Amino acid sequence: MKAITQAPIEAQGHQPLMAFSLEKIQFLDTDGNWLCERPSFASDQWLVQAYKHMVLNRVFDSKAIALQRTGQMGTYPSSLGQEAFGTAIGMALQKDDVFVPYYRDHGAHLLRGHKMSDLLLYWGGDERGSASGPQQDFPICVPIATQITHAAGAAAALKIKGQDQIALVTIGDGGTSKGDFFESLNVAGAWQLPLVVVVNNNQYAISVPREIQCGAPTLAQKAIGAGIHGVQVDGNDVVAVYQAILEARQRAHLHKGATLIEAMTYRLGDHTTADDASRYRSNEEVKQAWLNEPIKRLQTALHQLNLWSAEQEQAWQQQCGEQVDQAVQTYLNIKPDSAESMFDYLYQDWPEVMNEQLDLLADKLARQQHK
Amino acid sequence: MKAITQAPIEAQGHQPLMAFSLEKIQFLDTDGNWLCERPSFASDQWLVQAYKHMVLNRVFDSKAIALQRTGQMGTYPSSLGQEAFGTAIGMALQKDDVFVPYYRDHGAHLLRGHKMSDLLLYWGGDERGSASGPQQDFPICVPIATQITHAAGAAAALKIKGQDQIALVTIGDGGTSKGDFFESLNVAGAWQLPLVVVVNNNQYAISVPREIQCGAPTLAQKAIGAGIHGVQVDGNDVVAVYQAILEARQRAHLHKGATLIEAMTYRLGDHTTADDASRYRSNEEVKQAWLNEPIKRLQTALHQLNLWSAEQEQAWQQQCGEQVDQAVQTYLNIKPDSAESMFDYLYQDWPEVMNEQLDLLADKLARQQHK
Amino acid sequence: MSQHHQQPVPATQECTLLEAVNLALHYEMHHDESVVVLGEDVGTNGGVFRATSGLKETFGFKRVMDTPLAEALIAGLSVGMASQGLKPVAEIQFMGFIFPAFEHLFCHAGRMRNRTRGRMTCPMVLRAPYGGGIHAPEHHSESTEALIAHTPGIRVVIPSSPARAYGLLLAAIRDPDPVVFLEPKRIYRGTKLNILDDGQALPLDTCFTLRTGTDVTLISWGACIADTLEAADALSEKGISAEVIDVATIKPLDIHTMIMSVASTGRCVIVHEAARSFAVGAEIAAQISEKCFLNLLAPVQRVTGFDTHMPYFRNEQYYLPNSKDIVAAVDRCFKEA
Amino acid sequence: MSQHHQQPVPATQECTLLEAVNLALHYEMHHDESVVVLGEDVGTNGGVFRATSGLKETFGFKRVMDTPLAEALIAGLSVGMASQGLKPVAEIQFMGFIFPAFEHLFCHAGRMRNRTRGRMTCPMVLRAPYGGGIHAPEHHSESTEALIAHTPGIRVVIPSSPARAYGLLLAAIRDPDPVVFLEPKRIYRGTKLNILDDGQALPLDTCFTLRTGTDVTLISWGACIADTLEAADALSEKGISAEVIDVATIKPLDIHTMIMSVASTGRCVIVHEAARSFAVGAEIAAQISEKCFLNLLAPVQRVTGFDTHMPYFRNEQYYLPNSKDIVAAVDRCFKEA
Ligand SMILES: Cc1ncc(C[n+]2csc(CCOP(=O)(O)OP(=O)(O)O)c2C)c(N)n1
Ligand SMILES: Cc1ncc(C[n+]2csc(CCOP(=O)(O)OP(=O)(O)O)c2C)c(N)n1
Ligand SMILES: [Mg+2]
Ligand SMILES: [Mg+2]
Repeated sequence: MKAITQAPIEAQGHQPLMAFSLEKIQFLDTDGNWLCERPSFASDQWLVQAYKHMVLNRVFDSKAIALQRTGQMGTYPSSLGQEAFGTAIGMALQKDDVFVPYYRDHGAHLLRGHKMSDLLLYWGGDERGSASGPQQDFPICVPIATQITHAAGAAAALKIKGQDQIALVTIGDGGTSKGDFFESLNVAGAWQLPLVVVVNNNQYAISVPREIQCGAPTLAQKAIGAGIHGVQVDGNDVVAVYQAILEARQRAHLHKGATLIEAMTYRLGDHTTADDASRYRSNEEVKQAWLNEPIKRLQTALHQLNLWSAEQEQAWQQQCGEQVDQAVQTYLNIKPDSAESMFDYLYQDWPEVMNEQLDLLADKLARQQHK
Repeated sequence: MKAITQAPIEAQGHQPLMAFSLEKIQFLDTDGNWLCERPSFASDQWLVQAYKHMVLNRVFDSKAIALQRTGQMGTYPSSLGQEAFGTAIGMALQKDDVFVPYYRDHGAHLLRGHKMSDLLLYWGGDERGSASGPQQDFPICVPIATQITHAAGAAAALKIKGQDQIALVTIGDGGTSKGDFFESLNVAGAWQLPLVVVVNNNQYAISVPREIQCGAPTLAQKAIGAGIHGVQVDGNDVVAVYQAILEARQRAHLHKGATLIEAMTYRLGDHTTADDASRYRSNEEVKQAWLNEPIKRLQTALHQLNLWSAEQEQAWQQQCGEQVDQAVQTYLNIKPDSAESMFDYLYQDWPEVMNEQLDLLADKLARQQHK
Repeated sequence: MSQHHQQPVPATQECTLLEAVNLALHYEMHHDESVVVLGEDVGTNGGVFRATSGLKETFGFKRVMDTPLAEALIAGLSVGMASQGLKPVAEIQFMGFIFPAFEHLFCHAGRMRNRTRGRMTCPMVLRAPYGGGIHAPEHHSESTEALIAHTPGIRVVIPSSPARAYGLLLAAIRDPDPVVFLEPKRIYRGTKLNILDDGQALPLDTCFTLRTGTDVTLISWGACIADTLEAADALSEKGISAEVIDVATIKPLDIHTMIMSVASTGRCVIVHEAARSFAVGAEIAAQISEKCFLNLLAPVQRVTGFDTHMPYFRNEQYYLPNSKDIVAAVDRCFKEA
Repeated sequence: MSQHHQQPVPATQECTLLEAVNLALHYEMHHDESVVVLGEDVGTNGGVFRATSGLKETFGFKRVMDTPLAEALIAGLSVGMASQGLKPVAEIQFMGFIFPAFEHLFCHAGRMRNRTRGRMTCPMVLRAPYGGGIHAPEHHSESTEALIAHTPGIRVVIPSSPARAYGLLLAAIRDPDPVVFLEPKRIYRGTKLNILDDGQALPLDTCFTLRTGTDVTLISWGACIADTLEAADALSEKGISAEVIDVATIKPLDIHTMIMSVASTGRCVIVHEAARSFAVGAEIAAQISEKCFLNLLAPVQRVTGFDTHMPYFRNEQYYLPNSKDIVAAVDRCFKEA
């Protein structure tokens, strides 16, 4: 090659043009010590509430996995180790905000008022699991990253209608590689949308490690190209994630537009119950990650503040277990929906011209009944 | 809204994380003065060659528009005012590089060895216009931004095969909003691909001005989120664009991966012959932009270096006119391809099972012939 | 353009199909504040064909939004807006560029109501000029309506006259479910016809019988309706009486009207410009063959584009069906009978 | 897994369909250096179904590439690689996630040869597990083969047995044009059958007649072949002799084999699990109705999924065609005859 034998090209004609910087937010270190002053929102009561919800989230999670393992539920994506992420989001959202979740947001979902039994129903293969929850919130989104353009659309609607809420969307680290992610950040910047994007960077997209998704050192810096604000937070620090969302909300209100928050977490479990993470990562790595997990850290902080005792822990664990068991009972008692329900919500007004389909289904059912 | 009545959130718990910077490359100012030392590649001969090609490009362009206006060719996207961009690319590419163009790259195309008459043939609605040119180069790409993933694939192929060339792809400012753009930059960063992306930021995507495409102050900064190198250049300065590509090639060779070059240009003409730019921008703006255009600037520089005279200009203009006229004649003499040619290149091996299609076509032709 | 909406008495206007689209958009944006328009170049430029001309001036940039260049985004934004009580009418500049929007159409627009058991709906319209025959560059001549028609939960509508463009577009915008509205650009600027700008919508699942006849049923939609009517003229000179049906609402498909017609004529020719195989014509042919089994005097014929790409425009006439092709197909029906 | 390729004598292996896919990939990567594999989780993880298991270990990460999570990218990279002399075999993790790849399939993969008059070609394979019935979450059960079949310049291939998976995948990789290769995941881990790992490819435009019969022709592909064979058994107990055809190569379509069969049996039932309307079954029904017009004793019947989304898995059995449905359709053929 010609160019190689040439002397190295000098960087001539260059002038500085722009400079950018990124920050990271963290309050609690991995040992539960405060790295800086406790922010005003993080009252004693707030900290205990956050802690209790994170524990509930984890208890729910392990029960859901058990249900799947015993054939009582379908494939399930555990949120083990990512409880601070979901809890902070659920607590930071206001009633009228639009929440646009992905599939690993059980913690946030529960705080949005979804019935626990409905979450199980959804993962049990029943559409009715998505019928509850706030009217404006989106259902669980499976096609990666598509939810973020919906969130941008919802944010645009809020802006068009002159409403003051935000649209908050979650997405995985893998999801940040897909075009929708970028197109949405980009329009959020161009249109100054009240959009908050929170990335659950749990280091893996199924088996694909974070560094194969992207060559950049952080995902937060993807905000720069879209002209929106980006920030990284310790995603295992529930106080930090909450603080980042508060700041993002304020930015939206001041019409400074959207924010990308990269929350650093780790997926302690398998990708889903259909996955076997030991194929692609070492036990050693997972063991290290356990040292960072969010619940222990907050528990230590609570202990140090004298806000939480071993007795409270035991009582709360038991209460969570009971609440989850009750939800499981409710779930298991829900009969499957009718076969015809597959048509009930296809169009609002049933097109008469489609009646043949109903006849075909009726015939099929008749055959299935007469074994 | 609750949050609004709260006191402003303080930015607590923040630590600095990363810093980034961007540069701009420029050698010649708008008046043709050197802003810094003339780089070594820009010999007298090189400058004259660049100038001559830019003029040829412009003569070709105005002839193509005339052909369309007189019903002898189809819709055509003029490269008026963007001649430095195409010329620098064409000159910087080496024979075995993979060039992946978009539709406004006439200047570069001509330097890649495409026959001028074939370019006209393409815009005249004949597939044979894309049959010539280097084997590895891509044909003109119409679906915006799709070409960039092909270029990433071609770059990956070069790397897999252990070859030292680069893949160079062009794209418009509008194209930088589409998912493919970002997905390709992202994989180029993750895989350290020998890819050079050159954006022709001509300030408009049809009627949509640059600031509606993206809220960021530069497009070059879109490199940051992908972890690749980004730089802005004065796209009306042929020396600067060439320099940026040389540096990008070197970066690719040193396995530091891909480069995004944002070339600042202005589309002096309509988007295509089907467009009327006066609907969406002022004459005043266009008049201002003419002060920046690339040919006059280089001409002045050549005059100052005593490399170009009024006589040379006249002779060259005439020579260009003749060359273009000859190409037009060649083009106009090419008979349309056969109707059957629509099937000739559908599959390499014609599937016998599709013979009915040939029969149907034969019948149709018989009917069209017997009027 | 909008002043006339202030008037109490609806005005009659001479319109091309393109102007009828524009008129319907003006009407509905005027009467329903939740209607918003978005897409590439739909604002200041009024769309590359001018379908959205005047909207931004009348309704402001908050309701008429130029988007960044990204079709997946346009579709996804629309889903998001529709979920929050707006009625987005999005434009895809040419149907050849609709593919990036497909994931949102198939995975979300068509499913949101079903997925949430009615909690969240998706009342959006995706408009796109479609079809060939205007000597445009590659990718500007696609007619891939079959792909969308196969998608559950979505309606597909194609007008073939100014009045149907007006009435069907109003219906599409008002429909509580997603509608893909394809505008045959070959006849965008065809004959001007009188339209009463009274906001009257047309039904979204009913074929239009444009001409009654007794010997053969010609079924088509979009720009091919013009060729089909021309063929019907030619046939009538030959003494063959052709019924002409404009399908118009491709999905859901009003097969009953077509079956009734073929049951009485006994012969059927389907005309479309999309590639022949796996297209909308196949579904119609399959259903008519099945349901008119005892009435058919000859096999159902299809007159279509070929199973290849629309050739670049110098040769596009070899690809597009024309009235001669239709007459020849009818002749085959009579020969084989 | 790869050592046996060193052996001169081809080994016979007991394989599931999934293992046959894996075997063919090993074989071809071993014999053709230009074959590369890319997709989400295809490397270290060997694919979520393990179809690419062992490839990275054997052929290295340069030829077995985990991509970032972006299907448009996977398709576009493949087009780019194919243009430069590689033969990419890309995986889309589930067919429900193929939509972002569609622009590259329709606008580029299928057109590159035609567009450049043969200068640049696109010998790529896009593999995807497809179809329902494995109790998977939403979007994991799609069978939208019709959309791809309508796309000019692309081949669509669907195996229904280990041997056909092996032979057809080899053919797909060797074919100089783009092939979408859909693997019916419901039967991925079905019966193990013997395969001779001899690198022998099967033709890419020929149906397979799995069973000959005289009274009715049953036409299907993919996982429904199992139900169809089951129905044929049930029919034979009733004294009805059914011919069973596995279409296998959906595009281009070997309609001749099907016509020959129906011409002799006089009855035809087409079985697929995709939504009924505008699907592959419509094209086959249309062509058979046309070309067997005088031979048909009864209207062609279709046994299909419904024009709605695959219900979540608790109710998926109400959507999927089964052998009883097929037998009932055959019964209708005899009643109406
Ligand atoms: C468009 C699309 N492609 C592929 C998949 C299959 N898939 C499901 S989850 C997943 C990985 C997602 O990783 P990430 O975004 O990091 O989220 P996480 O699951 O780690 O929380 C993939 C590839 C999908 N659901 N959608
Ligand atoms: C996917 C896609 N969407 C829309 C179009 C229609 N279109 C053609 S050119 C163009 C604008 C492109 O602008 P830009 O990328 O800035 O390039 P320029 O034409 O200004 O050089 C549009 C929207 C297209 N060709 N492809
Ligand atoms: Mg992840
Ligand atoms: Mg531009």
